Amino acid sequence: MPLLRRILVRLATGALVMWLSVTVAFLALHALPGHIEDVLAGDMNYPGLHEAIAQEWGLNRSLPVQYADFVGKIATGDLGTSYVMRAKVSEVIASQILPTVELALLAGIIAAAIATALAVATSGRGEIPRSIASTLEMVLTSSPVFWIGFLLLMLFSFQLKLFPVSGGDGWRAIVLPAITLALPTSGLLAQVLREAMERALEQPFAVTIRSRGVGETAIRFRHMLRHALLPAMTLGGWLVGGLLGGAVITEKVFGRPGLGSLTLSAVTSQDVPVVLAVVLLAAFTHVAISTLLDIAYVLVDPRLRSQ
Amino acid sequence: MSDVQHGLTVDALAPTRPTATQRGLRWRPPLSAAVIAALAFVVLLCIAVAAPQSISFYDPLRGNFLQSLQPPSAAHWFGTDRLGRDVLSRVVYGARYSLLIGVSAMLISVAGGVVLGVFAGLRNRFVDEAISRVFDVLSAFPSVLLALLVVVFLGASMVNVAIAIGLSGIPKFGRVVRARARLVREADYVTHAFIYGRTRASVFVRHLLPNVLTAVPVIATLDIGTAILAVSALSFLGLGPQPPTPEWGVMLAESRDVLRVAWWPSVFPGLALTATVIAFTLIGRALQAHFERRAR
Amino acid sequence: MTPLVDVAGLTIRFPRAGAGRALVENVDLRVEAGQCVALVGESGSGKSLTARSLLGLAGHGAEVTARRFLLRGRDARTFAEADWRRLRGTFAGLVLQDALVSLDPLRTIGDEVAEILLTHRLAPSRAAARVKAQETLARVGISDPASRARQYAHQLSGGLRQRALIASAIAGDPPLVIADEPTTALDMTVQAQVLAVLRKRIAQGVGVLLISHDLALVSGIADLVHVIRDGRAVESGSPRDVLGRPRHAYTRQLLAAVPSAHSRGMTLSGPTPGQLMPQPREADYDGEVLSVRGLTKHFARARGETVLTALDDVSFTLHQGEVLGIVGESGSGKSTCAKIVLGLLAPDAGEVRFLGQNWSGVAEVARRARRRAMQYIPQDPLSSFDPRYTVQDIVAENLAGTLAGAAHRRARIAGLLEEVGLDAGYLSRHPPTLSGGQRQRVAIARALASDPALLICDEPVSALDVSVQAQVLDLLAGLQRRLRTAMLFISHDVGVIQHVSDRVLVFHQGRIVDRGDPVALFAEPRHDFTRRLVAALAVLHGQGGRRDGNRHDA
Amino acid sequence: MHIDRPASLPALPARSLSAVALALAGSLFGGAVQAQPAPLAGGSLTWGVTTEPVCFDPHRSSQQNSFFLIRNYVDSLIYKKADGTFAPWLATAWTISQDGREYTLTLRKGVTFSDGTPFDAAAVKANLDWVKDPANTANAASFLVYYDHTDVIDPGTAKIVLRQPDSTLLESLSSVKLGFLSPKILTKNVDLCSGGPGVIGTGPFVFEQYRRGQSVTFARNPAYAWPAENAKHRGPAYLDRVTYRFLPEYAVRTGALSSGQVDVIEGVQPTDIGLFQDAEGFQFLTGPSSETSFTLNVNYTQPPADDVRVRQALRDGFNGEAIVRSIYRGTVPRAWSIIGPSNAAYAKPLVGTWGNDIAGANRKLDEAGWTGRDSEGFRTKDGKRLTIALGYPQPYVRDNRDILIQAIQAALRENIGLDLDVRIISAGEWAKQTATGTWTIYPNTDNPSDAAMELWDMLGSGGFLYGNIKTPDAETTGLIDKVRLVPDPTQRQPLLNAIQERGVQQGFIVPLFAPHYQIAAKANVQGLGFEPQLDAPASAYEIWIGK
Repeated sequence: MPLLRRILVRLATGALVMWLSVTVAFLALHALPGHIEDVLAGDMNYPGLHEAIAQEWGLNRSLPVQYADFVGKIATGDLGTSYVMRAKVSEVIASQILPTVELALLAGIIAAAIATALAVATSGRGEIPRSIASTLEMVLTSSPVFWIGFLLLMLFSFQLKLFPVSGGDGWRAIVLPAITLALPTSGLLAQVLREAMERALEQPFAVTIRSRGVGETAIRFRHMLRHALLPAMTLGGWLVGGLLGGAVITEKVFGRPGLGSLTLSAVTSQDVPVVLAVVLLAAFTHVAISTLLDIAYVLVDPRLRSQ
Repeated sequence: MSDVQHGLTVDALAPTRPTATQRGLRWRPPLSAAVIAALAFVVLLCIAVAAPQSISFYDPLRGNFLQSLQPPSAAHWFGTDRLGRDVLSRVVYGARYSLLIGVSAMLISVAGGVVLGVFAGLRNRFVDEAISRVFDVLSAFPSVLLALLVVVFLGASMVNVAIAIGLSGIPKFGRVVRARARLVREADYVTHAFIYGRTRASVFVRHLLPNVLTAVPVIATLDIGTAILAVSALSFLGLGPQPPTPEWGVMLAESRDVLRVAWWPSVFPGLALTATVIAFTLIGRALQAHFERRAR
Repeated sequence: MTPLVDVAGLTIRFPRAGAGRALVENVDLRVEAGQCVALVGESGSGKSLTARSLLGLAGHGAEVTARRFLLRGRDARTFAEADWRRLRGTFAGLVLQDALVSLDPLRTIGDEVAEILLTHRLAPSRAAARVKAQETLARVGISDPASRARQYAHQLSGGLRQRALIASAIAGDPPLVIADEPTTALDMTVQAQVLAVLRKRIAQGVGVLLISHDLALVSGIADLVHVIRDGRAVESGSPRDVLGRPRHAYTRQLLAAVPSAHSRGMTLSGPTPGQLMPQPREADYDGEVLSVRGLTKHFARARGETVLTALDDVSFTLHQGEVLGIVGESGSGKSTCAKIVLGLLAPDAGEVRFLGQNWSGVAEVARRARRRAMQYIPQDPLSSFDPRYTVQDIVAENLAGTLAGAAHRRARIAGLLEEVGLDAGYLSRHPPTLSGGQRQRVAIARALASDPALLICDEPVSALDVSVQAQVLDLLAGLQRRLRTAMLFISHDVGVIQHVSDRVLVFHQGRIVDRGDPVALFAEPRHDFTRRLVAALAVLHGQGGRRDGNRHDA
Repeated sequence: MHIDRPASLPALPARSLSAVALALAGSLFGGAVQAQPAPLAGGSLTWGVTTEPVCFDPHRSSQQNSFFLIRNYVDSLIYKKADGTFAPWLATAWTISQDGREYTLTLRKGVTFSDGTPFDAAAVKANLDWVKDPANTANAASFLVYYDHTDVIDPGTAKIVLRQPDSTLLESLSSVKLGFLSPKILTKNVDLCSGGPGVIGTGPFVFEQYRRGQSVTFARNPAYAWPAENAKHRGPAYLDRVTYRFLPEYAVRTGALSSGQVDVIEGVQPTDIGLFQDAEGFQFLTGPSSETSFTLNVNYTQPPADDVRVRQALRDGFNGEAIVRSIYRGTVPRAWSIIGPSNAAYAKPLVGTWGNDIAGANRKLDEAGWTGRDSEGFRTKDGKRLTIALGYPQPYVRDNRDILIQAIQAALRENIGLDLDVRIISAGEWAKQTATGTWTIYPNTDNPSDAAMELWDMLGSGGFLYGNIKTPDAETTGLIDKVRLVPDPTQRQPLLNAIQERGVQQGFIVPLFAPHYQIAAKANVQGLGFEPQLDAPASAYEIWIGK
């Protein structure tokens, strides 16, 4: 079955990619200025302190040894302990991953909904709706995520007091951040969907379908949307990476907990195990998504099954 | 089977005036009003980069404490920020940083992307696989994390931000160039070139490379917008140029704390940023349409 | 019985696009049940637009006016979109040219056929619709409809796909079927089968409006023919009258332009068919230009199990000044043979000798010196031109370094363009802005630039309109005879092959099944495939013979 | 979005009972005091704080903003009052030996950890020994540089023995960093940094729950009866529960309080003070200035700042008064020394004696040879621009201090053509600079500790700034070493003044302003206060919610 073989190959390359990413991050972090134990010591300075810290975290061992130990542990699923927070990295990540995934997922759904509605409503329906839609999309994709965040905050939170300014709990706290993150993504997605739909509408089979008495909206939903899915999925893979990146910024704008703030502080305080865990997670997400996309492609387009 | 499927006999290739059914009403004048406006805005940006003092009235770095957080007025069209500095002057001087970093980041992405893309597209499977893995690794890092590592590694400065964003842009560029290279490689004018006594090398130089690179200026222009956005994001996270540099992202970051009492320190840099990105997107689209019309 | 379609003075215009000139002007059209009416004309003549306007599908921004526009007695001029929609699929079904792009590639054949039933609620449930769809597939002659319904368009053969497309149009049992070039994308033998399906529908009382560019094909099935030119019906009548006694000059010109065994040695285009220079008899051919011995080529399918035999022990020779025609259906190995002769593809076995020296077994470097002597004219010239090149660059590519001086080269190129009937003004133009015929002339000019001894033409005219095709064939014939170049002419169209070739090879599944004189070979076909080809021709052109008579008495 | 209303009916009886008792006690001791409204026990309070503690173990934590959270479950031996003297707490009395090397402490009876183990001399020894052991890399170990061991005389008495006299020990013992955790959890080397019910102290609250990135919650310790002597009430805390939510963004915190999501916030930025100060329904409190003022420490061994005239020009080249008032809108006082104005050890003679002498600064720079001017108006000397880098470590940037530095940067450029190259640097880069002594200007306040200890940290030969610099200023470091040996406060003050005066006079330090802790809260929140030694708000022990 070519599909199974294709997935196995994709997973194998995925493992390779994850290993490469972690190695690159490990080398980068250890090449940063200053020894890590000095950083961890911070403002304290009494004899024997730095050596003790180095000893505690095994930083005094040679790099290859540290690396081998680290990769060995990861293979068994042990992500080690955070230098700064002194907690098991897996726990730290687990506690912080939910808010970010929630935000990215909700933003993704909102973006998909807006994009589909925009595309179906305006594709191939004459010049005016088309130009309005493309202008709106362009403005959305061109504005910085955090600026949109500020504008929403100013309008809905400070002026209209509809939504709380921030915080991680309660459904109302996630509405503004999710919309902030969703808007630029929906602009991009809508552009791709609409152009793909318009190309499909110019194909001869569109005339055949119309000759069966099928209405304009039914044509778009029952036929054209599937055709628009292919280019949208290619973009989708890239967008998810964007959503994670965007989440970091949105979390900072709205003061929400999550992987964003965790990553920022981990890198700046050179908390190596946490940074490497985040890199691993990012690489894993990327690999998982590209594998899913591969499968989805074949499901959506039967012509790919024969190769 | 490669046997040529004898195709349509309806002379689809004849460019008789585009019948309404095929072309619909999408025939547009060559330069729409929006594109002209975009070009004008970019000219304005270039003036701001080259001679900012010509279109601003104050020193962007000198603060007057008595006039901190003044709303837009005749004296200060865009009002003043917390340190009493003129927001309009800072936006004008800011253009230089956003544009220079954005363009240099784009150039890095383009250079890396084109070189790797061409190799991946035109060389054997092994090279193609290896380079695709490089793209995977680069895109496995969310751009922010990649930028973080680069900036913390090299220190937060304009050059490093450009490198960070340039690196994260390479996979996107690389994949586009690779796809185009694989397309051109199969085209008849390349496979049949031997009929005219061309050597492999001259086919590469005369037909392959030029046709692959025709798309580059288009994607490059489109990418300037994305690069500028990425730069502002990094500055917002405090990893880009350092205060008091009047870079738009830094200005937005600084405006965050006073958002509640003063809207202007945040709205105007944001508008400048968005307008710049829109301008480059419009110009990129116009270039794309021009190339498509010629190549079709 | 009220006519299915009763239209008078039909005019269609697009006020907002272009000059607003009427694309269809003052056309009258009547179609009765059980009758087949044909609209014949070249591309851009407005025949498709006329047909589609009967379903209200003239397109966005079209302004359709008529003195009378009755569809089964109801006045369509007052129709709102909802009225049109109720009528589409129930009153009339539309069949387009190539099912590969006219059926939704992402949905199964069953879903496509069932869509009309579900849209107009002609079947109580989805299951019932599925069953009815499979019945319709069977009605158009598709065996094992249940499993076919689950397949996709790209998984079927050309003929089966087209039958499925027809099924999708007639699933709602519409009294009228509009077929726009239904068989153009098919091989001759398959075309005959598909026409048979339409004939059966007509026999069962369905009215058929057939749109085609091929007068001969139309005459085999139509009861009434309208010849359309630039949106106006220049001539109407029974096939016998229109073909036998064409009244309008344009009709005569169209008929004369159709290449066939009878038009051998004559020009096709121009007001009256003139005499071509005589071809030398076989006896006094001088040197042998090309000799092909035992060519064999296999292609391993992607998964490597089934090995496909593209060519199996093909041998033939070609002499200076001779035109060798190769005819066969798609997939018969014609183009593979051309690629191997051109040296773009290495054969698995066998040998090609060109101008007396080994050609296929040597490295490209060795061939380069003699490359100038063998040139190629492709079916789609546009894809063989570098998009960045002007006409001058394209022709110059084959000039190589012989002539010094830019002005000198420019003059030589202008001369070449002159020879193919294009004036110097075309030098600086870009191919996408030229017409199909003009592009093919540029390709010919490029090929002639190096005074080749052998010209290989792979389906050079199959993408062109009949009248343009005629001009290009005349041009090729004139040049070939004057320059005495050997020519290998490949086509799927028997008429074209009979017109141009001195000798004919019939390709079938990678082998030469028949060879000989272009006229005698098809008069008494020896191999059963050739026999089937001739039979198909007869079916297509209405029990044969009908066309012989008209040539001489014009 | 709701405020946790006090528990419903069932708790009423208990509440009214203790209310009556307290009212009685209040009137008994309050005496002539006008009728203070009797505190109401019960209910829970929500704080909005700026920083999420990285570590909840008092011995290990080095984050100043996390100390007042830890104070809820950790008590100390003595309590440092505003006037610099010490009130008894877990130690009812203490005597210092003649040679200043032995501190004998008599411990309070009946004090137990929340896991039931008694608090006694053995517990004191266990905690101090654990901190001293370098293997535990405890941050508080820097207080016990000269600590040798502790003798358990009897369960109620402990004697701390030092290797040499250390006048800073008393304040160190009052710090939360040398607070006490149950010996049981100290033995098993469980990691207490990530908080949770496992962290057991003697404090008025018990650690209930920690949700990382969100909040931490403490529940009332019903058995608590041993507050510091100067506490306003004796019994357990009034509040049933206190929650601290982590809201790092200014706008977010201000929005949370004004929309009622939280009851109290700390870290109010100057532009938002107007929303709460004398605003209906809200209150605004300002605490004492922190132990050390926000100061630019100038590395006098790194050129061009190795020339005293350049340092003095830097010190006098801007109008500190105007800049601090403009940025902080008059909510914080200008600082004249590195030690905070509210700190008893503040060198009062320094007040008003230096700064804002632009003409003098320009004269000094001309004398130092920086006479040239480049295109952007900066001074140059034989082609090199007068640039002094200022590396502000990213983790310590807060409280709009980076905005203040930018203002000074602009003023120095305009007034005396000095290029203050301000860069936010990473923790890694800062560690490298201190390790190699190549730092140039370090702006910060220090963790709260004894004044001598502060000076030791900032200017002392062993401190973290000059520890790795081979040739520190002998006169300054000599004075600092001497002051640490003198336990008697009256003898120490002249020495402390001399060090501070020399630091400012030589331009080693350029004090800017004395940060004051600001709290904004709803009007009905009573009992808010500050703990001087913490440089932060007090624990939630005294807080109660009015009607």
